[in-house]
Amino acid sequence: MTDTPAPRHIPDRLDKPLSSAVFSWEALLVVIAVIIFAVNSFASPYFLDPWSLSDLTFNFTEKGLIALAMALLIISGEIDLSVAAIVALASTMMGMAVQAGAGTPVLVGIGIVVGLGCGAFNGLLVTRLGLPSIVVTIGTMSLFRGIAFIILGDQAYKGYPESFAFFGQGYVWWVFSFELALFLVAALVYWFVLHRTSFGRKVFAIGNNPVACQFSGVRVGRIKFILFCLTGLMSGIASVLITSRLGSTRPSIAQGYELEAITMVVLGGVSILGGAGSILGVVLAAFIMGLVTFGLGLLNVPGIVMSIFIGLLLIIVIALPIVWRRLREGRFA
Amino acid sequence: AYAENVKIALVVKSLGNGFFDAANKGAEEAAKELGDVDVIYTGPTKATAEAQIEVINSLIAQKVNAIAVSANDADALVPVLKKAMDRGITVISWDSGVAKEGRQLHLNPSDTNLIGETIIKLAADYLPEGGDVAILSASSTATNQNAWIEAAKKVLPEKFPKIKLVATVYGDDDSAKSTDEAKGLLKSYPNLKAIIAPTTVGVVAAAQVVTDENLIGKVNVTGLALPSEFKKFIDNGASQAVALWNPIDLGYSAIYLAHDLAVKKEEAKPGATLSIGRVGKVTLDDTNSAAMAPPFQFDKTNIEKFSKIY
Amino acid sequence: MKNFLKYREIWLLAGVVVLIGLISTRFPGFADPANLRQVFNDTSILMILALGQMVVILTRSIDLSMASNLCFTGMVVAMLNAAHPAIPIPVLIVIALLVGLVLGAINGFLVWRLNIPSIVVTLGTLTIYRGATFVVSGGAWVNADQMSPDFINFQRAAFLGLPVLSWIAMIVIALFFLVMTRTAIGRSIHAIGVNPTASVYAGIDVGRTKFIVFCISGMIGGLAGYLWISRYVIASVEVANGYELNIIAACVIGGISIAGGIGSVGGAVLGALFLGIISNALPVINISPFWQMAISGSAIILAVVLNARGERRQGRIILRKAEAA
Amino acid sequence: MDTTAQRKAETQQPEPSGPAPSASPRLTLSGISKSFPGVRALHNVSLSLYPGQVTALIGENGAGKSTLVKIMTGIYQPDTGEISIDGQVTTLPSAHAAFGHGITAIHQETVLFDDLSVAENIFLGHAPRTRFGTIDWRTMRKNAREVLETMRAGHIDADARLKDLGIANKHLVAVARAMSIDARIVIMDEPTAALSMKEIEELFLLIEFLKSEGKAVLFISHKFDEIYRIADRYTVFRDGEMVGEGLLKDTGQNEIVRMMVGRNVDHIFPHREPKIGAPVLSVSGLSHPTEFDDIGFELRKGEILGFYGLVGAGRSEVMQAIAGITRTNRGDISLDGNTIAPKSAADSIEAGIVYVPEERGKQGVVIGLPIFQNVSLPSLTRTSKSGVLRLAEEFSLARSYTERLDLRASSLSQDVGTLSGGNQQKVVIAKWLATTPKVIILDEPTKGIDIGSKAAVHGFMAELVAQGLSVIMVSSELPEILGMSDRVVVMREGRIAATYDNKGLDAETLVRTAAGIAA
Ligand SMILES: Nc1ncnc2c1ncn2[C@@H]1O[C@H](COP(=O)(O)OP(=O)(O)OP(=O)(O)O)[C@@H](O)[C@H]1O
Ligand SMILES: Nc1ncnc2c1ncn2[C@@H]1O[C@H](COP(=O)(O)OP(=O)(O)OP(=O)(O)O)[C@@H](O)[C@H]1O
Ligand SMILES: [Mg+2]
Ligand SMILES: [Mg+2]
Repeated sequence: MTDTPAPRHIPDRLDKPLSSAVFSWEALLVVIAVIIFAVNSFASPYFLDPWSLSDLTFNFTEKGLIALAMALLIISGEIDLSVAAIVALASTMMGMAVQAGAGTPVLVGIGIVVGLGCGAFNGLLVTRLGLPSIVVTIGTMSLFRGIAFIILGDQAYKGYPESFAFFGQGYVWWVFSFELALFLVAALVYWFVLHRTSFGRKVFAIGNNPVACQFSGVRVGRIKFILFCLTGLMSGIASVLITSRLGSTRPSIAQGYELEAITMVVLGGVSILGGAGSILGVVLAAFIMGLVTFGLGLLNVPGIVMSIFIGLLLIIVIALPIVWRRLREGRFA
Repeated sequence: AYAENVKIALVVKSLGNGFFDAANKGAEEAAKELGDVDVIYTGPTKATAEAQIEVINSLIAQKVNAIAVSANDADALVPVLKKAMDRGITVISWDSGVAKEGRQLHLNPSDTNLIGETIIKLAADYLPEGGDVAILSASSTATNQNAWIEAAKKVLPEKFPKIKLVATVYGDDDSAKSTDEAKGLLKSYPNLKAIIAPTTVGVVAAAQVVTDENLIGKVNVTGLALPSEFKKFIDNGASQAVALWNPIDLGYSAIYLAHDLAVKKEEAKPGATLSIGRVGKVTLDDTNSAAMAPPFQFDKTNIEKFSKIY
Repeated sequence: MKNFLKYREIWLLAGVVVLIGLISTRFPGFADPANLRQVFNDTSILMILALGQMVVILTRSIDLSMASNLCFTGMVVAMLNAAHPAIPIPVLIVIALLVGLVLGAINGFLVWRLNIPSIVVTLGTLTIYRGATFVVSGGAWVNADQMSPDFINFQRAAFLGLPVLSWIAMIVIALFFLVMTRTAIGRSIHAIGVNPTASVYAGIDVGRTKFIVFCISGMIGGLAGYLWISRYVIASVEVANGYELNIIAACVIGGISIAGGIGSVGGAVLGALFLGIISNALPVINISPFWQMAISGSAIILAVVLNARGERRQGRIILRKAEAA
Repeated sequence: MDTTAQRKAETQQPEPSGPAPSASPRLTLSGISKSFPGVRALHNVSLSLYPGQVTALIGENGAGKSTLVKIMTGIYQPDTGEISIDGQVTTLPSAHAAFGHGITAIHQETVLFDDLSVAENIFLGHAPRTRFGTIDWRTMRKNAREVLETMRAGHIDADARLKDLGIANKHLVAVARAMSIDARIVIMDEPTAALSMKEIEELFLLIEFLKSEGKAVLFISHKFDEIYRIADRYTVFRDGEMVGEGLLKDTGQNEIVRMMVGRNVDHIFPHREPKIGAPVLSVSGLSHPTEFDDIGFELRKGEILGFYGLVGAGRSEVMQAIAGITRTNRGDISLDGNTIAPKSAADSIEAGIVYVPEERGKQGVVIGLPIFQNVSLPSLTRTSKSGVLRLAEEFSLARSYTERLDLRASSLSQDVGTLSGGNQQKVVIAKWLATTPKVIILDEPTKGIDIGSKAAVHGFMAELVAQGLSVIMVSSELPEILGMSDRVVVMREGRIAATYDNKGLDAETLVRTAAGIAA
């Protein structure tokens, strides 16, 4: 009595109209970057100079390194506000090691290990005790930097070895700095991990529905813990670079970096609610922020006015696709 | 013509501070006097070394001829300033100094030891009997404040044996935190006779706290303050006197010296005596630093007049 | 079970009392009524701000721009006062409320109409509003000398033995209490945090309610702007820089769940008081200022851990129900 | 299906009560269309609701039923079409507007406020006010108690927090809310899916009550016995279009099914010749401090073991414990004779036990990810090579399982969030089947699934056990339990009440055991 119908065929994917690629987030960012680049070259005769362009990258490489890991963390639905404080603490520890006579390899090791340790501490609090990460890291942000203050007080550490200067000041080839090279390599690695591995897939899945992931046999806690460790690790690396670039350590180092790194991530199209985003977007956003700040710097625009531009850029870039879609649907209220 | 002018950047710790705005006045004055100078008045909005480095990087890219910087951090700026010097830019520091390797010369507003002594003396002058005093400083990382406090501590035992320094606290140049700290001082040390604040934000906060707690006449607030920002508290008696050097002269001298070094009119080396237009002459010590005039004292008799100038 | 929320506040209150007790062992005068009154007055602005932030957090949003709003509005009223000392203070306060309202409404509009997550919107306006302060003031400070005596002394005037500032804080607390427990909008704010989807189905306009909470936090930011500037008698671009995190920390310590839906006026007030006491007490008990940051950081972490304990779901308890039946 | 007939006989009523169908409709929808990006959910459909009558809305998964409900409650706006109430053309721009017209709905997914009290859940948005315009808490609690009383749900404490209530009671609160606003039109979107028989009975009494009060009721369900019992009229949707309407008493079930599916489906449970082998999974003395106690049973190779009980009996908790999601404090689980102690779902999946959860939205699908990524999520180790993804493998895995379950989707790259409730459930089942387990635990596998797909799921289950898998099926549907299981475990209040062989087992025994009433 029951007719058995042939199973319906479901295609892998529908042919997407070209417009969806043209209007993708990354395309929007590329357009913006090109426009800013053009405006900069037009507005300042000093902009189109290899050394200027090289100096420009220093405005974002360190924050960008942190932003790469932060992007994964935010995609998984968590956030880390303590990254700048981790930079400060790691730098302080490196400073202490210098006083004890440590050499460059040891210093780098200490920076990385301290970063990793702080990240693990955040990760433990969040995954073991099930606390909301935004609150935990507001706490550890004070705690980590507070420890740096307790250790250093009103002192500064200096006297870093000559060879240590390479990380923040050295060049790999011609105008290509070590920082830029490291940032690009790290971006490649993070791109691969996020978009091409099952680990990355799980990060996206967790950001969308952690409970269903747990039921699906994804070790949610472990992955989040790893992401916090990675963020700590990248902060540790950034700390090595900044400390090397400044050649000294004070507890107030890297103040406000957390918000800039998060701005980069969000500008890069990562959903702050988790579950969506791409590394390419974050890298483009890092370049855009560097272009904006450096370009305005060449015109001697005060930093605070630059920050207005960044803030506007953030809101406009996020609002643009929404407004555009509504206009097309003709239902803009 | 544009291309021939000497471009000198006056880099300050943070924009918006009245002290630096006054220094800029002096800088413009020097530029006019020298004729061939363009002054770029710039700096970060937040007084951090990182922000200042970004500013300096963009100045290097603009190929300025000279940079005159008041540093947020004596050491952190060294690498970037070295880079500037490598690219042929003249670098001097003024007001708040940079470590020796990072600049050609440093122009102290006044002699560090002298400032240290002055801030104590300002309190001691009104405390013939002696008594407890406390220092409310800016941020714990501020180079110049720390140097002055060190100097002050050194002169205390010999020159002011009756003055007892009971505490040093930091208000981070943040009015709210400075207020909290000042209140804390008054609570913890009921016998406190004076608060010394060698920073304009701190000194205003402390004076307001003393006014609010009805302690005028009991606790004297003193330190370093811009007359225009502090007049009110000299008038109401919360403070007897404060001191400061002339920021206009300081800005003037910084531009003047930077110009002379940039056009190779002068050379900075230990022992050299350099002339600074209307301000006079300074002599470099063996760290290539020079000190300008002693701090100038403001009290009821002259504050009215100076508050109109800076 | 109904008393659960009150329960948390009692614990918090106990925490505050213990804290005062501990401080008193090192500084005997601390628990004096006169001193406590002063602590309350010193914490007033933070309490007001925490209440404004609370309504936002309750709806699962966050307002990172409050401190920048405070800075901008404070600068505007200070400049107005410097230029026109004749404007009466109540008028200035109304202006401050309105300016704050406009800034809050901008946040609210972006959240409501464009559906941008509030953390992104306010991360943007955090820098924009502070930058705007620089633009309107040209970077110059407004200092004590430029402010009229009324401007400075209004909040300091004593009324029935308490400074006006304390009274303002108490009025704001009372207003929030009324709104949150006795009005439909208050319950809607709560409901949105508990379950936004259900709120839509229940006929609550979630977007508009979020707009309203941002307007509220904006007005609070504006009010605090005037209070802050007249209290610390300096208006600059750096005013209350980074203070947004203190405000959020006060809410967190007060047991307001960052995930929305859980929290009360009493909690926010006590949370602010807790932080206020710490920053008030550290200088007087001779703890090096360098310890302050680490201590308040640890307090925040401890508070979340304890709050999370209290919130942990107890499951359905099938067995016990079966026995009871 | 003797139980259905039995119950029908008991409550048989001479004629649908209320006014004659010729009475003017209270609500009329005409020419309604609604599209989502890439999907046409509704096309030119019409529907009328009459006072004092229950209209059943029938259709396959994804036919557009819930979408229509959302249009009627002001949550979605139709692209075209007209809504008229009492003959007056109107629009429903917001949920609030629908409220104003006395339209209220119990939605497919329960949408209430866990952290608010029962009274507040009932009155949120229309709380009684005092003279000063502030909320009158006392009157609110009093009214809440009254509403609950009239519904014969007086056992629910108006001051309790909703999260402390069981699922069935939550549903009653949702109904109370509908009652409290003096609704004239009540919509119920699959209200019985989460209820067990006892609560369904109560719900039906309530619907009768609503009818007698002259309310117009829209009732959505996939269960024909319910529809025939409670509804007067029907409207059938297929693929977003209206294909028929009329009086139920004039129309047979087969006819409706034909309208709905476009072909004949007679749901007979698949005929199986069970080849039961040695025990695969054995559980003994499994206990949880608060949820269940001393659970012991054996599952044998090639067996379907049914778990029956009233909703809230703790079956889900037991299964989640076996799957490593909930912690236990005592007891042993052994698989193929080896004791295992899974600490997470990952452990149990590795060991070969998978649990297909009941709450599809929360525990099942990952909304935001496309269908194929949902299906491959628990099997990523197989579809990737040393951690590197291989998309082709993922697509073919997803295709082979979803097509078998007759999933209706435009492509495998579609976000699962845009699927209808029933189709999401198919993705959930596909996802766990794809892990090729030894033991599969299905928790309410056909909840919310239409009649055609149900047959597909049941057929698949039969095939799996024929291949030597073992299945535990938790279900609150008696026909399903009786039709599919080889043996049946009955749970009551956190404990095993009895275990039966399904040979000549009758429904009444099961119901009595589950409710704790001696035979
Ligand atoms: N928000 C949405 N975005 C895109 N498509 C949607 C959305 N909501 C529903 N749809 C699509 O609209 C169609 C109708 O869905 P609807 O939920 O109304 O079905 P239903 O009849 O209630 O099915 P079920 O019996 O499974 O609950 C489906 O094809 C579904 O995929
Ligand atoms: N009041 C509640 N609070 C939180 N979760 C609940 C509540 N009631 C039920 N659940 C959850 O909903 C699911 C279904 O529970 P239910 O009441 O149906 O009991 P059950 O006997 O375990 O399951 P079944 O429906 O299979 O009989 C379970 O996962 C349970 O954890
Ligand atoms: Mg549906
Ligand atoms: Mg269940």
